[in-house]
Amino acid sequence: MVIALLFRDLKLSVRAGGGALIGVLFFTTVVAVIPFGVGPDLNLLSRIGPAIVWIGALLSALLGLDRMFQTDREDGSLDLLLMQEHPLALTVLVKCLAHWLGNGLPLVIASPLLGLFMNMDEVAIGATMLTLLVGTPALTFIGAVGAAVAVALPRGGLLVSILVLPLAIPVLIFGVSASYAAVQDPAPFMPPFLILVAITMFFAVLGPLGAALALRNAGD
Amino acid sequence: MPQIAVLTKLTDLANPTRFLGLASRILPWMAGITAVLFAIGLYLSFAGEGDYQQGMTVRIMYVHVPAAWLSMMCYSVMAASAIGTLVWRHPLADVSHKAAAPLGAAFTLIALATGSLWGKPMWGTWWVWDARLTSVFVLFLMYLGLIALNRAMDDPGKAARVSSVLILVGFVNIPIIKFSVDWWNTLHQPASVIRMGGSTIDSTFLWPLLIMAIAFTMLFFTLHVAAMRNEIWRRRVSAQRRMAARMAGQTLEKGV
Amino acid sequence: MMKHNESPQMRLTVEALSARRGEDLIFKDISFSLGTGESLILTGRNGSGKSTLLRAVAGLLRPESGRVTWESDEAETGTRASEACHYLGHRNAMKAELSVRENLEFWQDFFGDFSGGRGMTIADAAEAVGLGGIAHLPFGYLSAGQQRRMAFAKLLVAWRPVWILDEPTAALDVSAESVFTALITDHLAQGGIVLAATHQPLGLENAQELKMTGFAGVMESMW
Amino acid sequence: MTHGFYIAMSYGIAALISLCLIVWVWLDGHARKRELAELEASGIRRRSAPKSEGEKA
Repeated sequence: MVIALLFRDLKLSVRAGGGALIGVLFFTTVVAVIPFGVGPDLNLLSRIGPAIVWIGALLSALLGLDRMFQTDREDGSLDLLLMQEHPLALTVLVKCLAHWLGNGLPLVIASPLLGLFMNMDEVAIGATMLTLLVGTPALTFIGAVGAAVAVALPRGGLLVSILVLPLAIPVLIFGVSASYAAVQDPAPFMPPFLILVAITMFFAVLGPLGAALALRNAGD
Repeated sequence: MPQIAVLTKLTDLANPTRFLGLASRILPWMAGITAVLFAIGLYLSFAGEGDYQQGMTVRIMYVHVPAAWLSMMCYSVMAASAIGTLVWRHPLADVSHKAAAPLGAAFTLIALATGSLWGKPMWGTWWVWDARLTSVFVLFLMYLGLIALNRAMDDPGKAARVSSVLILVGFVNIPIIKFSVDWWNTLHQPASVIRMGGSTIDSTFLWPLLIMAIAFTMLFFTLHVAAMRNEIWRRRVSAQRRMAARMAGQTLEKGV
Repeated sequence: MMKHNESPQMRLTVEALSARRGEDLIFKDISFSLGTGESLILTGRNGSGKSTLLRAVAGLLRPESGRVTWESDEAETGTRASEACHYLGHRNAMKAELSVRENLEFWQDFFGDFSGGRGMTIADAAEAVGLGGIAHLPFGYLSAGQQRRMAFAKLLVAWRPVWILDEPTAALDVSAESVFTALITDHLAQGGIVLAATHQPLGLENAQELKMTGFAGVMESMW
Repeated sequence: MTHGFYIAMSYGIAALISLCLIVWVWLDGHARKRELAELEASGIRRRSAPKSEGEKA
């Protein structure tokens, strides 16, 4: 059963420690240094707040990505996962979900606090959290392709982020647009939000398929 | 079984040695045609009258539009080759998309630079986050990422397969990126600023543009064939060196 | 243990298999066929391509040419050969952070039984490799030899007719080796198939042997 | 600055990048050809060269 994989990965992300915690810590640090860069002008901060929180979440989501398959490769589990035809794309999808629950969801939960730092009002915080909740899975799905590519690399890390970031631009655009639309009057919230949902669903198909293809081809 | 016969014919044609033979025969011709086309294109683009301002800067379009077109076409060529790598596992397909990536990056760079030079007198700044320029810039980043990926892996076969997956995922994503950048652009800027190409192009500008586009396309294919030939040679050299090393090892073992 | 009688007829066939690593052709045109209860031992020095052959048979490395097929009266046709296989590689595929029981339970669930047999319970499997009673410990606390044994127990918890073993007895003392030999013999008696690479003899009777020589050439003719 | 300047710059940059590309491809090809010749000179040749189709793996 593939579900067993979900529970194993969740257990690991809790027990092996680090993953989620480091992601949230990085997220907090990135957002916290912004006021030092742009100055403590509360009006400015509240205006750029949703964008900063989104960019921070994007970078933090990329941070743990290259370990997604790498740990399984190091101890040999990846070989056994590849041999089972569940099919493989489904196995990858489950791994993505586990990775998101372990690394993405904590970011979403931490975002309201950071919203307060950025002097955002309640509606903006709520909208940002909602868009992050819908958008971060897309980052994990598209990042899975990069993570699968990283398996073949002697040293993955940074290169994965470079490869994945351009593909993540649409998620960022619609996530931030929807967050702003919730606060700024004339722009409607639903169209960008629904497009974000559509992008996430599209990546939920494309990401695992691409990652499965890459894993099959990276074998040695 | 005629189908299989046709298939073997095709694979024969795509055999690296045959490709080298074909390349050395057609390369001079391709280079010649490219040079002639550029001569005609450049003559046409400067011969037409261009006293008024729009007419002056439209000449930048004769370079910018073909380069932008090539940046897209090159990626399509790479995507087609990527399918060749993944589905038919053909070595020439590996070579094709590896050789095309730097070319694509170069033409994308031309598109960016000329776009910026066109924008300076139009908008007053060197860089504007205009939808078209931004999309081309993202494409440029994707090319650089693919080149970096290819360089990071030692095993060329594996590098080809893995980057093929990434090329295809990127290819599927390009329309989405384009769409989202357009959306983002209309959100943040009044749309009236951007009027590259489109309906404002007069028919007198069409001919030079067409010739220049064909010339650039020919340049791309010439360089692509030459770069593929280089890559095949490179792999041949590496295979022979490897074999020499192995042979030396074996004679040594027998001697001891 | 598992059903002994009426074991279905099955066959793992390898035809003209060639594989390469990078540009090096590791082996060329290897063919063999193993039926119910048969075993094949790969021998040869380090780097002779044993692991590469095993990985190719397990479907982890796409061969340059040739194919691996699996036929059986029971399993539906068109099953990929790798699905009928257990693979024990150099690495144990167990998580150091999880307890042995959690590790084995995960693999039992994830693999599921292949048609034609049933896996043991976790406790029985741990007992069978001579390490009953320590399944509650984190895997990382075990010694190298114990870890290897527990990795082997993974093969027992879910039924797979074919076992592909890459140096199963690495890091083991002699008594543990005899435990492994007994388990492999049992598996063969139940109608299983074993394909193993080793440089010390496993002490199996009537096993076929294939000597790997390694390095069949550079794929230079491709270019 | 005049429009002529920008036009000249555009054509100049485009020509420069294209020329760099052409020179790079040409030099690369030249270097590979020389390496092949060196290998040939040191007595290493493709096994498949004399009998062309003989040894396809």
